[in-house]
Amino acid sequence: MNYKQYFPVFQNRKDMVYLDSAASSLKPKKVSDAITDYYNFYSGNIERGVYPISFEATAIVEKVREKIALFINASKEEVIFTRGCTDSLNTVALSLKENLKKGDEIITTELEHHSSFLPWLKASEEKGAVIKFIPLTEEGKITVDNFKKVLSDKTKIVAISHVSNVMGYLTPVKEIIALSHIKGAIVSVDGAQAAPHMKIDVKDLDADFYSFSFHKMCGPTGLGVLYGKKELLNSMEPVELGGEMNDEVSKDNVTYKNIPYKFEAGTMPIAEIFGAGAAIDFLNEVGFGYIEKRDKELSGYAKKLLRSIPEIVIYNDYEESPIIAFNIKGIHSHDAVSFYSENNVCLRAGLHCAEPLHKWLNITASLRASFYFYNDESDVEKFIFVTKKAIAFFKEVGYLE
Amino acid sequence: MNYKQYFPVFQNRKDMVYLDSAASSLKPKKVSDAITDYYNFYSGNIERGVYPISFEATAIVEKVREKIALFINASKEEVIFTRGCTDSLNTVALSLKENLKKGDEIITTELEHHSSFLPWLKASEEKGAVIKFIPLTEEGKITVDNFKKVLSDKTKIVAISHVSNVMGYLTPVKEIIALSHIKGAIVSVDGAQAAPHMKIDVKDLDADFYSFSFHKMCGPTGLGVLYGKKELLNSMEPVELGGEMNDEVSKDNVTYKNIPYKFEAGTMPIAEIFGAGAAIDFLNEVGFGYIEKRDKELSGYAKKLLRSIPEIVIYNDYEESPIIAFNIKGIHSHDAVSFYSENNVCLRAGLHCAEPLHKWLNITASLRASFYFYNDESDVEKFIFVTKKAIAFFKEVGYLE
Amino acid sequence: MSDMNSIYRQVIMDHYKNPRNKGLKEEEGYVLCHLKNPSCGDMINVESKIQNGLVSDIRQDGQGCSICCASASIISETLKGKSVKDALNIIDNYLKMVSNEEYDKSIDLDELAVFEGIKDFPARVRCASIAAQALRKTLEKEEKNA
Amino acid sequence: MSDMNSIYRQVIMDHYKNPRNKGLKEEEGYVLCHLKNPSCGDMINVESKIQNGLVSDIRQDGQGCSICCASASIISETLKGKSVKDALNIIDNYLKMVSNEEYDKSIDLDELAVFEGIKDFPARVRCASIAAQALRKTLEKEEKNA
Ligand SMILES: Cc1ncc(COP(=O)(O)O)c(C=O)c1O
Ligand SMILES: Cc1ncc(COP(=O)(O)O)c(C=O)c1O
Repeated sequence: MNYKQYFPVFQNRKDMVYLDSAASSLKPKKVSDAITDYYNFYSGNIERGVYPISFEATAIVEKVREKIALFINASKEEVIFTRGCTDSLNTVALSLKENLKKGDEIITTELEHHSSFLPWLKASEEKGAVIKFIPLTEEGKITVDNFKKVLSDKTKIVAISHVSNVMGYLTPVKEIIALSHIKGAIVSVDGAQAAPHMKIDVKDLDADFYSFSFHKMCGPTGLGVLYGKKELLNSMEPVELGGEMNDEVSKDNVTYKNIPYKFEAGTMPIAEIFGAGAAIDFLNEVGFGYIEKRDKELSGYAKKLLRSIPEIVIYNDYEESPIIAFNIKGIHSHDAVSFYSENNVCLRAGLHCAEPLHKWLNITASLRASFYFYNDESDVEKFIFVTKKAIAFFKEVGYLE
Repeated sequence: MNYKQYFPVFQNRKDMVYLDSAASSLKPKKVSDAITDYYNFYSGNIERGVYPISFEATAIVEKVREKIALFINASKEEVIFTRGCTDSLNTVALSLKENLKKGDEIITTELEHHSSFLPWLKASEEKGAVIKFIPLTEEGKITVDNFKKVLSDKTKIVAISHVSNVMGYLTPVKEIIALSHIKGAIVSVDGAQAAPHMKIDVKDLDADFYSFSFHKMCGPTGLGVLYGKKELLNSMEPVELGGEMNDEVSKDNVTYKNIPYKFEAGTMPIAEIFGAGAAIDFLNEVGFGYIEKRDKELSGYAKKLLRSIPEIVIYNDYEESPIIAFNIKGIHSHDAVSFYSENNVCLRAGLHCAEPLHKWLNITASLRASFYFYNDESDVEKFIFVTKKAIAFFKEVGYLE
Repeated sequence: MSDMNSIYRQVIMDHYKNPRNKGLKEEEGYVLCHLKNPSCGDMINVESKIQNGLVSDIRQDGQGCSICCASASIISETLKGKSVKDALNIIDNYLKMVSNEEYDKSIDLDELAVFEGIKDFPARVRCASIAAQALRKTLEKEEKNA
Repeated sequence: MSDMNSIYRQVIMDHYKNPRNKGLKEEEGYVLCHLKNPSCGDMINVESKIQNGLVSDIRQDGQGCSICCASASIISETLKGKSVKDALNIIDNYLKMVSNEEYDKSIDLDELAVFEGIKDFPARVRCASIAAQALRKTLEKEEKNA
C-alpha cells in the first residue's frame, strides 16, 4: 500500500525523505479538506448560536468528540479539547498542584519530554513537593522494579510518558498505574508519542489522565486532547475561566458547567476539531495493525543497515520503536543534519526537548530518525545512502579522521 | 464594494443574513487557502527542524508575527500567540496573580465578557484581593469620572474591555490607562470586539496587555494574540511550561527563552498562524476606514428602522457601535431567535457570556445583531422584514397581545 | 412557516400564558431540582412529592422561553398522579421524541405530544427537555432509594 | 555538494580542530558572556578584556557544532587588538553577511569572510552568529560605560 499518495506534500516535494514524524507527522488531504469544509460551509461560532450554521457545526464537533472517545475507549464527557499535548499536561499540573503539600512526592523520569516534566518541576517548587526520578536501566529503560524503588506512601503524582520521544521505549504504564493506585497516587500519562502508533485504551490502562496532540497523528495543528477520568475531572478546578464554561455568573460568584465543558473556556478551535475527525477516520482506515507492522519493518530495516556502518552509534536498541536515536561518531549532530537536509533527508538534531535524557546519556546532542506508515523501504535506503555519503564528505573535508 | 464574494460561505448558503459577527466573523477564502498551503507545502513542525519545510515554515510564522506587530504597533517580541482571547486573558491573570496581596484592588466592570472578568474573580478569591466595579452610567457606559471613583492607591490591576460585546460601547481606555499608571496599576485590555473594527495602536493607548482572537476578525479559529509590554513580559513567569520555551533544563532547574518564546510552550498552531497572516493582509486591504464607515452606516440604518417598530426595545443607544442589543417586548429572546433562524437571519440570543450585564440591565436575556463590512443594506432590510414578520407571527399564535 | 406553526401551537401558548402548578411549595415531602440552560438564561425549578410509589404532586417555577416554560407546565399536568415508573417511562420517551431519536409510540404521552415538532428545531431541544430532565433527576433518585 | 563544500572549508575545519584562544582566564579585567542555542545544545562562552578602548584579549570556550566552535575561534583571532568601535563594526557586518542582509563590503572581515556561504543555510545562521553575538553583548556594554 502506498500511502504517500494521500499526502499532498509529497506531490509538492517529490524527493523529500521525511523522517521526522515524531516531531510532527505529515497531514493527509482529507484533513485539510475537512478544515476547509468548516470555513466554506459553516465559518461561524458553535454552542452559542441557534441558527443552522451554528448548530450544525456544533453537532459535528460533538460527533468528533464521540469519535475520539471511541478511539481511546473513553466516554464523551471525558474528552477535553486543548491546544495540544503541552497544554493538556499543563492543565493537569496546574489544577492538581493545589492539592500538593510540602513533602509530597511526584514521580517522573529523565526520559520525559520537557512538556511532561517541567509543569511538575514548577508545581513542586511552588508547593515544596519533592521530585523523584525512576532510576533508568543501563539501556535507559523504565522498569516496574525500578518504579517500585521510588514509589512510596508519599507519592501523590506520577507523571510519565507512554513512549519516550527520543528512545522510543514503551513504558510499562499499565503496571505502574496499578501500583500507583494502591498508594492512592494519580497518574498523568504523556501519550504524545504513543497515540499515533498504537491503539490506546485508557480504560484498560486505567490511566487517570492521558494527553496527546493531533499534529503528530495526521491531524491538524493547534489541537490536542486531555482525557481525564470523570470522577477526577468532576472534582477538579478548571484552570482557565471564561465564556461557555460556566453555568451562572454574578458579580461575586461563578458555578461551572459539567465536564467536559468546564475545562473548555472560550471559543473552541472549531476548524481544527473538524480536521481531527478526518484524522481519526483516516487512522482507523489505515489501522493500527498496519501501522505497528510498518513501524517495525521500517525501523528494523534502518537499524540493521545502520549497524553495519562502523561510524554510527545508536543509543536505543529497541527493535519495536519507530524512533532511532543515533550519531555519526565525532560529528556534531547539527553538522550532520545539515548534510542530510542538503540531500533532502529530513531528520532532527539536538536535544529533542529532552535535555535531562541527554545529560543521562552523557552526550550534547543526537540525531533522530522517526518513521511512520507513509514511509517506505526506499526512504530507508536513501537515508542509509546519505549517511554513508555524509561520512565520506566529512572525511574528505577533514572533519572525520 | 461587494465583499460577500470573498466569503465562500455565502456561495454555499445563498440566502443567509449573517448578523452574528460579534460571536465569530465569517472567513474569506484567502484564509483557508493559506491554511491549506501550510498543509500542502510544509505539513511538518517549525523551530525544531533544520530541513527546508521546517525552516521555511518557521520563517513564515515569524513574518506573520511581524505583520501582527505592525498591525497593532507593537514590536515583534511583544506578540505572543495563544489559543484565543480567553487564553490570552487567563495567561495575564494566572501569571500576575502571584503578585497580588490581601487587600489589593482589582478594577473591572459589569460590562465585561466572562473571559475578561472570571480569571480575576478567581485570582481575587485566591489571594484575598478585592474586586471593584466601575459604576456604569444610566445608559450602561464607562466614564473616566466614574473610573476615578474606584481608582485608589490599592488598585493593582485594571481588567477592562475596549468595546463591550453586548452594548458595543467604546471604553475610554487611553485615559483610564494613563490614570491607572499614575497609581502604578497594570491594565489588561480585552480587545476581542475592538480589534476587528478599528485600528489598534497599543503604544498610543499605552496598554500593558492587549488580547484578541483571530476568529472574530476574518481569521482562523484556534488562534489569538496576547500583546504585552516587553518589560512586563520579561519580568513575568510563564504559565505553561514545556517544549521550546526553555533555554536549559536539568533535573532540578529550568531557564527560559527570551520573550515571546517564553510564553509559547509546545508545538505552535502553525496552520492557524499562516491563516492569521492572510487575515491581516485581507483586513489591511479592506482598510479600517472602510470598515468603520460601513459599521456605522449599517447599524445606523438598522437602528433607525428598528426604532420605528413599537414592539422593539433597544438597550444600547450608541450610534457608532456595530452591535445592537434589543428584544421584542414580551417575547423571550430564545423564541424570537428561532423565528429569525427559520427565516435565514442569524442573530444571537441569550446572555452573550455577559451575565452580570444582564443582571444590571435587569433582563433575563437579549437578542444581539452585529454587523461587519461584508454585510449590506439588503441584509438590514431582510432583518427588519423578518422582525416585523416575527411580531405578526407571535401575535397570531397568541404569544403577543 | 408551517414549521414554526408546528411548535408555537395553541396548547403550548396556553400553558405558557397560564402555567399550571406554578409556584414552589417548599414543604416537607417535596424534593426540588434546579436546572439551567446557561447560554440562553433559561432556569427551571421542578418540585415533586412522592407517596406510595405515586407522583402525588408536581410544582414548577422558573424563567425562560415559551417552550421551556410550557413544557414545565405540561409535564407537571401530565405526570401528576402517575406511578414513578410510568412517569419515568413517559419522560424517557418524551425526551427521545424531542431529540428525534427512536421512541416507543405505543406509550401515551398525552399533551406532551404537542412537542413533537421540536425535533425539527435542534436548537430548541434543550428548551423542551430541561424541565423533564429536572424531574427525571429526582424521580430516579427516589426510585433508587425505594 | 558545492553548497556543503562552501561552508565546510579548510579554514573552518582547522579552527574547529585547533581552536585559538581556547579556555577562559577568569581573571580581573575579563568580562564573560555565555550564550546558548537551546534546540541544538550549542553553548558558547566568550571572555574579553578591554584596555584603553582596545580589545586587548579574547578567550573562548564552549561546545557545539563545527560552525559554532570555528566561528568562536575565528572571531577571537580576528578581533583581538582591534578598537572596540572597529570590532563592533566588523561584528555588525559579519552578522549581516551570514544572515544574508545587505552589509558594507568595504569593511575587511579578514578570516571571517569564510562564513559567507552560511547565508545559504538558514538553519545554520544561528550557529555562525552565537559567538559574535556574545562578544557584541559585552563590547556594547563596555562602550556604553565608557
Ligand atoms: C513525548 C512528548 N510529549 C509531549 C510533547 C509535546 O507535544 P506538543 O508540542 O504537541 O504540545 C511531545 C512533542 O513535542 C512529545 O514528543
Ligand atoms: C469582549 C469579549 N472578550 C472576550 C471574548 C472571548 O474570546 P474567545 O472566545 O475567542 O476566547 C469575546 C468573544 O467571545 C468577547 O466578545
